[in-house]
Amino acid sequence: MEKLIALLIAAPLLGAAVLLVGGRRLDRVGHWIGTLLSTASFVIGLVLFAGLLGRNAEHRTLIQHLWTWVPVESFQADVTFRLDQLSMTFVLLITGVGSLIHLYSVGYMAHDERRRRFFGYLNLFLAAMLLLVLADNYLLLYVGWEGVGLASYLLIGFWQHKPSAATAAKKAFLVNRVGDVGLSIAIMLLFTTFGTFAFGPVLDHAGSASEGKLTAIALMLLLAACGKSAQVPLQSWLGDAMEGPTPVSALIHAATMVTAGVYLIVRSAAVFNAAPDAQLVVTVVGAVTLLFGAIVGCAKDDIKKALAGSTMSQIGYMVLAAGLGPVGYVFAIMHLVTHGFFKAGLFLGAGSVMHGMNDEVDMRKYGGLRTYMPVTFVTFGLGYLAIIGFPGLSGFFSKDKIIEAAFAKGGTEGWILGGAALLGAAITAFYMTRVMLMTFFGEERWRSRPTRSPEAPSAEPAAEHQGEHAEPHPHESPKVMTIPMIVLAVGSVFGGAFFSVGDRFLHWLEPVTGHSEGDSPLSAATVTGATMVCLVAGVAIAWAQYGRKPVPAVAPRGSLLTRAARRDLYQDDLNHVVLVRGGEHLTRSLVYVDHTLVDGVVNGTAAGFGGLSGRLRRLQNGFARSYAVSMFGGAALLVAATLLMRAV
Amino acid sequence: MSFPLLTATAALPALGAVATAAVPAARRTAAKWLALLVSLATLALAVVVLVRFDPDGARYQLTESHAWIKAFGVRYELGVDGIAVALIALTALLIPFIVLAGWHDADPLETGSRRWRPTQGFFALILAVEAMVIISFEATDVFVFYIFFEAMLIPMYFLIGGFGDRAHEHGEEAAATQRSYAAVKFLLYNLVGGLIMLAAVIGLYVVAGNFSLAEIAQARANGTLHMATSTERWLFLGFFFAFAVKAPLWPLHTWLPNAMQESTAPVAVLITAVVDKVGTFAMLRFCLQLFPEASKWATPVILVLAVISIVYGALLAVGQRDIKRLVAYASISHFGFIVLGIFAMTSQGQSGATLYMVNHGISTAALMLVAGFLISRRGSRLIADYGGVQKVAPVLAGTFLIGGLATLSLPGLAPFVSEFLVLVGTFTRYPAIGVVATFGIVLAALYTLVLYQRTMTGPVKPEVSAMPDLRARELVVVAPLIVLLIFLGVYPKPVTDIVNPAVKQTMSDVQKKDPKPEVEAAK
Amino acid sequence: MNPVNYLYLAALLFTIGATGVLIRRNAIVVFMCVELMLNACNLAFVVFSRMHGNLDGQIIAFFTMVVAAAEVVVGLAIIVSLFRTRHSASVDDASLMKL
Amino acid sequence: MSAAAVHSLWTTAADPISKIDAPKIEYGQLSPTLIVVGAALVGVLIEAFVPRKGRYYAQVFVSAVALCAAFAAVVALAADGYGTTKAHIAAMGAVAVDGPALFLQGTILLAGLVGLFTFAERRLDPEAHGNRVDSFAAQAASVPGSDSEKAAIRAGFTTTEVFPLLLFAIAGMLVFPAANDLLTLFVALEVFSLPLYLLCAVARRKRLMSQEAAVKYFLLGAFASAFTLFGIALLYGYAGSVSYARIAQVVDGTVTNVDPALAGTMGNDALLLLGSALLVMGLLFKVGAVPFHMWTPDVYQGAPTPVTGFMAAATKVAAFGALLRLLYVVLPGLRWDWRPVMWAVAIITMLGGAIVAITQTDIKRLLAYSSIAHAGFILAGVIATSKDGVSSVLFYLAGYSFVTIGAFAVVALVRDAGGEATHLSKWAGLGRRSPLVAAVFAVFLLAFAGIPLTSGFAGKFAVFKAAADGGAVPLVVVGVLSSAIAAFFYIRVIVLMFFSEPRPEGPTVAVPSPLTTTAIAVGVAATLVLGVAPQYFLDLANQAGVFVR
Repeated sequence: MEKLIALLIAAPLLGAAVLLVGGRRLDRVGHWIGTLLSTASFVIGLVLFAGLLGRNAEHRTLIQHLWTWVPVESFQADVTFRLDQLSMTFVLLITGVGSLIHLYSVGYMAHDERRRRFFGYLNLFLAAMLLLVLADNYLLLYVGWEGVGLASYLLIGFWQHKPSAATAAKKAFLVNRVGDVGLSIAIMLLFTTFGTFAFGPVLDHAGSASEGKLTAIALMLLLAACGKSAQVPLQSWLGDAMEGPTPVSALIHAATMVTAGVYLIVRSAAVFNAAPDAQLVVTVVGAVTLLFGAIVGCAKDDIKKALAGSTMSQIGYMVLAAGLGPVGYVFAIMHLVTHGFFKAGLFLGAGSVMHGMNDEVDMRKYGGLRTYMPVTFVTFGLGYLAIIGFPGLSGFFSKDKIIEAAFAKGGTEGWILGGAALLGAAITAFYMTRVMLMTFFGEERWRSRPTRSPEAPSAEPAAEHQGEHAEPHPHESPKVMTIPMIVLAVGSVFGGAFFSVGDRFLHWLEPVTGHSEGDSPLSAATVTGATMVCLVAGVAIAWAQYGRKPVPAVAPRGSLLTRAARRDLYQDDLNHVVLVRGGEHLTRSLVYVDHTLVDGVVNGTAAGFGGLSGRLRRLQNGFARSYAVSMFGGAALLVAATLLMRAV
Repeated sequence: MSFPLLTATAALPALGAVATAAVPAARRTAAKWLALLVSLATLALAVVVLVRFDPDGARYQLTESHAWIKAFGVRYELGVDGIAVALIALTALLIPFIVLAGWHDADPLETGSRRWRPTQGFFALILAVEAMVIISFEATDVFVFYIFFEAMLIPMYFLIGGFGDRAHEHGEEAAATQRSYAAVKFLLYNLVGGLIMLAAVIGLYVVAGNFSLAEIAQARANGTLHMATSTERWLFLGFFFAFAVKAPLWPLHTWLPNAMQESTAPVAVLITAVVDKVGTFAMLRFCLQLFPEASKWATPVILVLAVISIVYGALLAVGQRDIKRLVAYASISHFGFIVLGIFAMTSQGQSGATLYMVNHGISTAALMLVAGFLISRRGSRLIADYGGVQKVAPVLAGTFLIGGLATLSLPGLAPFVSEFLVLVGTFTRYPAIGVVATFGIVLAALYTLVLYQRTMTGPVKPEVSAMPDLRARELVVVAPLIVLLIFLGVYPKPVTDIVNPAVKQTMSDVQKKDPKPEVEAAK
Repeated sequence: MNPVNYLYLAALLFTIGATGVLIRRNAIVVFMCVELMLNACNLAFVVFSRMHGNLDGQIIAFFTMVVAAAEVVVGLAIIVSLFRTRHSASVDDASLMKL
Repeated sequence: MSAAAVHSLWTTAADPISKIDAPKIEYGQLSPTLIVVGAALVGVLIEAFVPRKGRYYAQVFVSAVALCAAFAAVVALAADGYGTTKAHIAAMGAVAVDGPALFLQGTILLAGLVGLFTFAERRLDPEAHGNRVDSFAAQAASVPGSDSEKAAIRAGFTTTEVFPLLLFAIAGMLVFPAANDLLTLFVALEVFSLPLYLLCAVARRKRLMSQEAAVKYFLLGAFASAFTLFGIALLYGYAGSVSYARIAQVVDGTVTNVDPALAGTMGNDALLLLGSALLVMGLLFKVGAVPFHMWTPDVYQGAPTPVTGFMAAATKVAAFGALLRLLYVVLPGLRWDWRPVMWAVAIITMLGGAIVAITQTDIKRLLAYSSIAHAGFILAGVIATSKDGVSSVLFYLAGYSFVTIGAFAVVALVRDAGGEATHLSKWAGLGRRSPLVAAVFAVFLLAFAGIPLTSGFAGKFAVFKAAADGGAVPLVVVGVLSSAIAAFFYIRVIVLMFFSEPRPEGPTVAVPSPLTTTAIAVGVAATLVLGVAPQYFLDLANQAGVFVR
């Protein structure tokens, strides 16, 4: 059965190769090839899943060794795959959601002449992501890690003719590279500590290494996770990444890739367990990010950016959970999966809205759309309820558990973390309600709207087909787009319940991640109650602000916090000043130094000899008698020197 | 007396060069084809060497040894170890692509007499360089190596100074002057390095009485040859200086940007991908073998210089406005990695460095040749003159991107393996330096992506709107390189298997062992 | 009388000749000064020959005279041809080639 | 008076006086010199009796035959073992017949032969009134531009005297390095100097410069030889003899039968040091070492190019030969006195030559300064004071002379309306106009620069190796540095020829006769052979590395 694992990756990889090398002749069928192959991968995933279920818990780890990759003395890296419950979960999420989004894209990208390449990239992403979660050692994981980075770079910048898109893509890649530095240093540390970096031996012997080393490793892994999962301080790229086509945002920047960081931490559980200090840092990062993202999400008028903020915040929850150790690992993953469903659903919904609104993304130009696109409204609504943790829906189960675990951390830490989580829940409720209201309720602000300036950043080529200035005619999206939305909506409604009933998910994952019940100072009931209160509060405030009074078409100046949040709390400006400007100055001055100093020394020497030569040359003045003088003087010197030699 | 395979491998391109130069002026195309065939034949011979070489056999194989200049204690001694084999293969592999890529670079200018034959000269010179590079990889006699190490400069010099990009922003006259400036700079830098090495070579003779690596090693082993510490250090410095100029290592690097900027893309590839490798190779073979103690003594300084090269080169690459200069500074950064790996004195570092030489050769060739195709279309080297190329020439843009990704050593492509090996090898012994070097990968991403963004993306510039995509010949050049990049990225074992034993040998020369891990977790 | 004094004389003559070469412009005079130096050498030879009591020195003196004569022949030929072209025998005028 | 007394008177009168026995001369061993001198005399007779038309051919024929014969004689002597086992001192101690002497004589003869070819070249200049002309004045005596000169040209006169002069010079050079007493040394010096003075004056074009060169060369040469002679006088005064062996003994103090006079002078080191210093200075003047070099550029530039080439090559060979013999045979006992001084001279010569050459604008002057720098390199080998030193210098000289003659032969080819176009700016783009010539010249330049696979490199390596072995490591370092500087200006010329656009009114390259072609070909061949496979010649120089005492 192990033989199948490689096929999981091979299928989409083949798709990518065919579509990218195949050239124009495949333009017709390209998208179907892509969709077919990703679905194939999903089917294989299901087969393997069935296989795993057929075994008992402790024999559910499959290893497939393909070939020796980099053998140098003690440094042995193999191309080996590991399929256990953890990676299986991810495989299903990736291929499942991925296939759905492939399907969705067939409709969404219908008007793009480069659709074939889009699907090529999507397949490439699937392959890389699967490699990431199936790798059996950190170096191979690194390949997948950068692979998804590349795919996301290509897809964010898919509309390369837009400078904003190209820049966003570059930014995403660079910020991720900073994270990658963490990952590669972590791998080096692992190698120097354990003499290997394969999961098996490392995680088995993690305990026996010195805590200092382990903390270092853990922190480096965390840095990597921050890069990939857009956690503070490396979060800045995610907002810009929304320049990519919406299906990309849904698949890569909501459901799968951005959660890779969580995967990394959970996968390295053994290391983190043995490094409590690092774990604390993880929880802090998680807590900070979940508030950060939430706050940003409240202020954005761009629907995708608002959702991006929410993604950041939700991943913050997961990281927080992962940082809590065995208490939280399972719930981190569980929230990850459920989030995969409803956030993907939300993004697809947003895409569908934009599709119907001439790719308008400014929610202030929406309003009252529920009647025009009912399916989108319903699916989006369900996703909304799921994310705010409406009782019974998937978000409710997963998020609630995390908040409990946070309190269970105990001591002041516990209170702080738990409090943050609760507050986050409230804010989530607020901004999601805001999105919901501004989009589907209220008066139809898109009517008789002022002509949009063509160079508005949100311009997408599809818009050109439908006339720039025409008033949009909101309409429901085609089946090929709505079906995936419906499926995801179903997932986000029942997923949580399905997992939680009888702790299915817990038992499934426990053998890999381990699990321990934390002793919470508050009873589960209390926490749930508190969460409900926050939820209601959030919704209420949002209703008060956006439901009752009409939404102004142009954003009001807003409070200080609002303005800060609009500018992503100024962290981008900070980067710009410190890194970009500083870097520019540094390079420019270095270019100068290289030219004047390093090169100057050499040219200077040459010039010096030239000058010396010119001066000496004058001695040769053409007068025989002066030559005679020099000879005479030379003779005198010669004699003098000889006599001197004898003297000394 | 078996067939002198190594001599043949070097002699074939040499004869080819003569033959090509002799082709009459009118028969230009014939000359091109002749050069191409010769380079392919050489590749075939190199493959034979590769096959005949037994990784687990003696240290030096296919050896040849004949008396040459008794008076100087010089013997014509050839032999290859794994490292040499790998690099010979690389050289022989790249030359055909270089020839093919430069197919039209030397079509004659209007000036000059009937007998002026630039085309023949161009390809003859390339083959001459190939011959000399190959033999200096093969030489196991310091003097033989030195001779070709130096003689190599002359054809290179004419290649750089004699042939440049056609169109030039300041007109042909200015181009000519800049070219000759670059050529002279190249020659003087390397000549000074070489002459200082000459002093050291003479010194070595005074100390050792001959130039044979084997004999000297043996003499040291059985104690008949003892080098005073100071002597060894001076000699080491003499050798290292020359190699550091060639490599090039900061702060001796400034000739490279000029040379690569002014010469045509294929020649630029010849410089970085092939000729400069002789420098790093020589550090590994001569500095470490002849002067192990001095090498260890100098290691700290050299490592620092290497790290400076890595960061400095990368930062300057970010600041460049000229595509070729950018690639040049990127190469300086990469050479920093190679030197780092060599002097980290760990098996990962040195295997990585060797692997790096091969991979960097291929990746730079890919990137630079595509850049050359791009430049030949627009007739400008300035990044600012491009924009939105991927819209009009997607294949060109795609290959360019892959070349760039290889340059920033994206995992899955060949350079990643070598770069990571170098970093790990360094980290295990010098963590701090390893960490600093690791940040080089961010800068690498920066300059590559900035280059790609400015040239390939964004709105289409009117000047490039009519730009044709890659032609068949150009695809034939690029495609194999890319395939190779990917293949060696996922399956570098063939190369490492050849290289590792040789590296083990070098490690034992310098009596160094890899550091042990804290926990013995490996199965 | 102590022959050494003649040596001093020879040295003096030689120096005078050398100085003449350095300070005089006219090629002929310069050349004459050279001849003077040669003769100083002759004197030295003869004196040493006397001191050592062997004839080598005196014979050498004759050789020197012959050589000097030969030099005169060649020298005058050259100087005269130069004079005829330039209408001046000044050494300093002949300074076309410099630097 | 008694009969007995008378008888006794008679007997005293009849007392037999001791008769001088004729000197014993080994003509066979002196044959090379004798042949050349004889040929020179024949040449003079030809000038006297052969009608003008035939002279050129007669002279060339005679000279060529003579030189070949002389070379054959040298080879025969060497083969006969006179270079090694049978090496001894001939002609009553006047001339040494040993390895260095024969090697250098061979070199000089070959250089002379090649030089002869360039002398005899008459295709380069356009025909004057239907007669082929060589690079020498129609009538050296006539004033430039005067009617008499025009008439001479119209009549198709040529200065065929150059050939006997050349032979005389060669004869002197043959003796110079072989001379074994100071008198012979001095005579040989003058014998080869005087003809050269004359040869410098007889250029066909640019007569003024040519004459100026002659005057400068002559006056300074005479000045220098006066110093030499004074040095000889002092040495004679010190040792009471002019024979090398004897002086050496006195210097070492190993001399036997010391008479009181000698005892007196022996004590006086001032004589010795002054004498040797002045003598050495005379030789340094001939090799063109700083600060006695200043005649070199002017003379090289002004003299007719064939003469320059021959002079640059052969004079150096001869003078260095003499210098070697002097320092190794006569003054070894003084080593510790002259070595430091020579160090200094070598260093400033290397650096001075190289540095000043950088800014030269005339190709002939450039080569002149490069020859100065090379003199410095050779001195480094001389200083080694070891067998290696000698052989390395011999090898270097052999290689260098052919490169030099070849280079100047090429210079003679590049011409415009005013004769040879020696200004560098006119050489721009030569590589485009006539790649072959430019390539050949480039080879010579690379040899000068000491690039591997050329004779220049082998020679440099040998010399530096010897120097380093002799413990003169700093000298080697300086040498290396100055070769780096020197490389710069050789490269400048190459750049000019190949990388700069040709001038529209640039010079043309004359198509030479087989004579010059041979000269150049020999130069290239020697450069490459000595560079790629120097072993045989190194062995030769090695066997020849011992002076007879």
